[in-house]
Amino acid sequence: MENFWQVMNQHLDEIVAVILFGVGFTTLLLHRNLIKKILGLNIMDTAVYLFLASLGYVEGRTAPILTDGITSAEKYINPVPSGLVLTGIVVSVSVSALMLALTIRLYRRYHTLDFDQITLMMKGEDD
Amino acid sequence: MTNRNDPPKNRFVGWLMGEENPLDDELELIVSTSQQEGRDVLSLEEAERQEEAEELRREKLAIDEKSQSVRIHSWAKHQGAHWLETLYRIAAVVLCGAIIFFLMTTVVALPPFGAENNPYNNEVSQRYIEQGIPETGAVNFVAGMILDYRAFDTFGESTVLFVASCGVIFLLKLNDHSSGKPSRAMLEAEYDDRHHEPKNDGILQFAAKLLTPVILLFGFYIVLNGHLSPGGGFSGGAVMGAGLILYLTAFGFEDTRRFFTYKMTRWISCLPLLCYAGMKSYSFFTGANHIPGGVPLGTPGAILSSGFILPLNICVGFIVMCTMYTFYALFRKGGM
Amino acid sequence: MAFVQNVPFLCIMVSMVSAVISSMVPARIARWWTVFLSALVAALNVWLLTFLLQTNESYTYMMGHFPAPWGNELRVGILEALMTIVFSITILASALGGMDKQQSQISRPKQNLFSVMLDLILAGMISMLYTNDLFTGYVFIEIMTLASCVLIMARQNGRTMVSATRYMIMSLLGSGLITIAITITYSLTGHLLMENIHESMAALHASGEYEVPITVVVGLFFVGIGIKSALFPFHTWLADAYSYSTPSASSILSSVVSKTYIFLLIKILYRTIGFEIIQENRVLQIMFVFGIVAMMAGSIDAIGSNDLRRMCAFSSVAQIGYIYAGMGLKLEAGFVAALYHMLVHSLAKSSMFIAASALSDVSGDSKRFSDLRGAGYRHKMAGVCFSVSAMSIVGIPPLGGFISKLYFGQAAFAYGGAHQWIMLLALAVSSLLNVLYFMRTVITLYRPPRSDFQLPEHRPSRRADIAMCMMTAANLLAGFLAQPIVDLISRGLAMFV
Amino acid sequence: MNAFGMIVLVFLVICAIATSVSKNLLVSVVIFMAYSVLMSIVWMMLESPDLAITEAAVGAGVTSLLFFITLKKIHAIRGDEEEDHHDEQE
Repeated sequence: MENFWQVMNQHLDEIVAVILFGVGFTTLLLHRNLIKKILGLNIMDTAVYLFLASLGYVEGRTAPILTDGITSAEKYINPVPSGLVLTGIVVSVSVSALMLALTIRLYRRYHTLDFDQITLMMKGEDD
Repeated sequence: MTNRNDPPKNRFVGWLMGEENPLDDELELIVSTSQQEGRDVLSLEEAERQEEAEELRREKLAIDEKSQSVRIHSWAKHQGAHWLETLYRIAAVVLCGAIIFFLMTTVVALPPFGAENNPYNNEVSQRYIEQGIPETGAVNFVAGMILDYRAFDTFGESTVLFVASCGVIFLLKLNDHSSGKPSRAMLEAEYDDRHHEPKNDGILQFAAKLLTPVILLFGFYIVLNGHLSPGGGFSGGAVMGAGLILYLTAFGFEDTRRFFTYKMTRWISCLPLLCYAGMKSYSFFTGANHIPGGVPLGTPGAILSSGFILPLNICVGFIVMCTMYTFYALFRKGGM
Repeated sequence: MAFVQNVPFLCIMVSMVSAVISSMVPARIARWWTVFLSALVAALNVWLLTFLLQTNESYTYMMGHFPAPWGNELRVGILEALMTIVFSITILASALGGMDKQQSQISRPKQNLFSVMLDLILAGMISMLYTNDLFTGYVFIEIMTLASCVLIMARQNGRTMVSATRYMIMSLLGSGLITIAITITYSLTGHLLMENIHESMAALHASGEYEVPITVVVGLFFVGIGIKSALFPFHTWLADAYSYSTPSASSILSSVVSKTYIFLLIKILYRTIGFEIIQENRVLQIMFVFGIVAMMAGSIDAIGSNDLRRMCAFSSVAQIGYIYAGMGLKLEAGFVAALYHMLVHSLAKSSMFIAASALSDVSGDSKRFSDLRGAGYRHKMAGVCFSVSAMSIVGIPPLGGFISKLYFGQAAFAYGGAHQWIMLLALAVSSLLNVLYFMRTVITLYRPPRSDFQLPEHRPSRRADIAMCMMTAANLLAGFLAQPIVDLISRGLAMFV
Repeated sequence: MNAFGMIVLVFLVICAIATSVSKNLLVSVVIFMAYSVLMSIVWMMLESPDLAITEAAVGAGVTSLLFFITLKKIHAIRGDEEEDHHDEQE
């Protein structure tokens, strides 16, 4: 039990990130509603970014912006994950915009958001 | 071999010859002979009527067929493939469970959170921090890293935004008529927009009048100070975009159209991207060929410092602002 | 530094900039610019390849002023240059061959955006082939994914939009898994550049630390890229996407986009994680099994379809199975065979999709087999090109497909054990199934048409003819020059590490 | 990790699950917005102000706006006026 708490304490952010990833993944796979799928996708992405950002953190150091003129690596956290996550956030907003645009078009055509039903209706129509 | 069923070999040969169903031809033959008869015997008038009836019958047949297929599909959905869907759900849950399990075991085995001597706190991040100011001139090490050390990734990221905006235009932009008059779809969208969006809402307009300049200024501040403080082109651009969206929501397209036409937004998002590509091409080319870059870095901490980072941030800011505004306008009305 | 060494950088930047400019110019200029651009990229890379063959060593190219573990880098070798040449020729042929269709199927004001996407696919392809950095790979994967989604839905009817949505959902699952894999890799090694990761991984492997995370990383990369490149159980998005989009889109998707992803996977497995670690890893066994299953299942699905382009799509699934099965053999020979197969298949499939659209044009715009009878007579060129490509995929001797199957067999023999027999059996059965469905197609194409068939009005496309002929000639050439090409591939692979 | 951090993380998980299970789409999107804000707090605690500011502007701001306008377009948010009677047809 002690061991468990120790592990939990050491990896809390990562574990939360994995749980969030699971929630997002499940939403993306299981929900039929397209909007829900996109929300799940966003949750999944942010979970990965949380995981990535938690790698950069070092206990007791500050944000990677020059303060008091000290340029020692001992004082600041690792800036690499922050940069990667910045890129990731922009990718995920672009992806969700495109997906939402697709959703609007599909709704205009089929008047439903249920992706299974849309698939069925699509099979019913000719080219 | 009975007569009733085609012998399997024949059916195979038939399939090989490209026939989907060996019975197809026979059915068609019957239909065509009946048509032939009709044409031969009947007079012109009758033939016309016949044709009309034929047309009707065909339409009806088509509708029947369509509803038939829909019915088959719905049958498949409700009874036939019900277990298939259950199977899919179970498989999905199992897959998610497996992925979470594997990730958990992995995560627990990873180096501990927040420790100093983790493998990723190595010479890479050390140089970004210790050499960052002499090499890039940026006080914000993250900005220095993404816009100078690893600038190629960031250029890719701006391109992702560009692709997404092109994709949204592809999907949602309504076409003008070639004659210059708005098309029916556009008029409908305009009507829809007027009908559903707030119009002349006093509180909103007052708030927007007050807030929009502040928001835009704040966004521009974030962009300009990207190399000095947290933020940068992306966050500042998003803030500016949000300010524009607020203005658009309060005052409608009539007001924004005076400046933000479709052409204008395209230019504002493409030109900075080209500038970005130009600047980065210059620094990539000189870097790879070991030619000194020759961009003055300035005094660290001053606003006009850190070489290309400030103009790059401004470019990114404009790209992001325009992309966000384009997204919103296209989602709302399919045009500007 | 010789000027020719700048070629990869120039290609990437020029194609990105021309994508941006293409979005502002009239569609006609944008279309021809794409064709010219891909020809330019191919020519420049031929120049680069001759240079590399002379010096016989690979080099890295700094993107910026900072060396290896700090800045982004490109890495240039024989294999990358060869792949770029073949893929850019494929893009050239697809853009040229689908040009007329593009004009009729996409609404006029949006046609230049289609060319923008083609340029971006070209840029993403070059960057993914040449990159030496995992995260750059991820960013360009995303660019490729978004651009191919737009390509799929460019012809805006219900089916293409639904399949684009499905494609996006699947791809984004894949991207999520790939990002996690990159994150774990970064947390284990602290690097993002492939060579540095490889060094750290080798050290970790020697010390026996972090065995579980490394296996999970390999598995996540495999599943993520498997989803994106339509490996068998994840291929559900593929059939509709390939059969209803415009011909250039399906040709590029099947022959360039999925192959580029697989090349990135090879790069990750072979260079980033390291071949010696991969060889001891269980994941490759799973990859082998998936590949074998895909070989069978894709062929069976192809037999069951009554639609020409759908059949080609399922045939792609089977061929991707070949590639994964070859990689799963864990031998250098298997990787060589897989790479050669990638080249040959991309040449054959692109000409096949263009020919298929030409054939359905002369059959009243129908892709169904019952309407396609006699199409081979109505459009002789397309019939011949389709048949030659089909023969290449089936594996008729002088053509490329035969030789790649030969190499797969050789690799399996070299591996020995149960794998050998499974692979040989799978090759035999899958080839037999290939023969079945392609024979059906060819027979259908050359059967007299139905008695009531009337030749529909259509405008023959001279550009599509040229593109088809070009790709068929390239395919024949790849068969005749098999030995030199395979030599190049093995030299490139030796340079890879 | 202090107690405040733990609470925020727990709320993060709760918000994610609530987004997934809530029946009403509008409610889902609003909870998702809250989720983004919480995420930006987490990033602030992880000493990455760049990320926090970007997530607050992009995730909680613009993405949610796009969701809202989409919901409006697909008539999931109904105004108090009469039903719309003209559906856009392709």
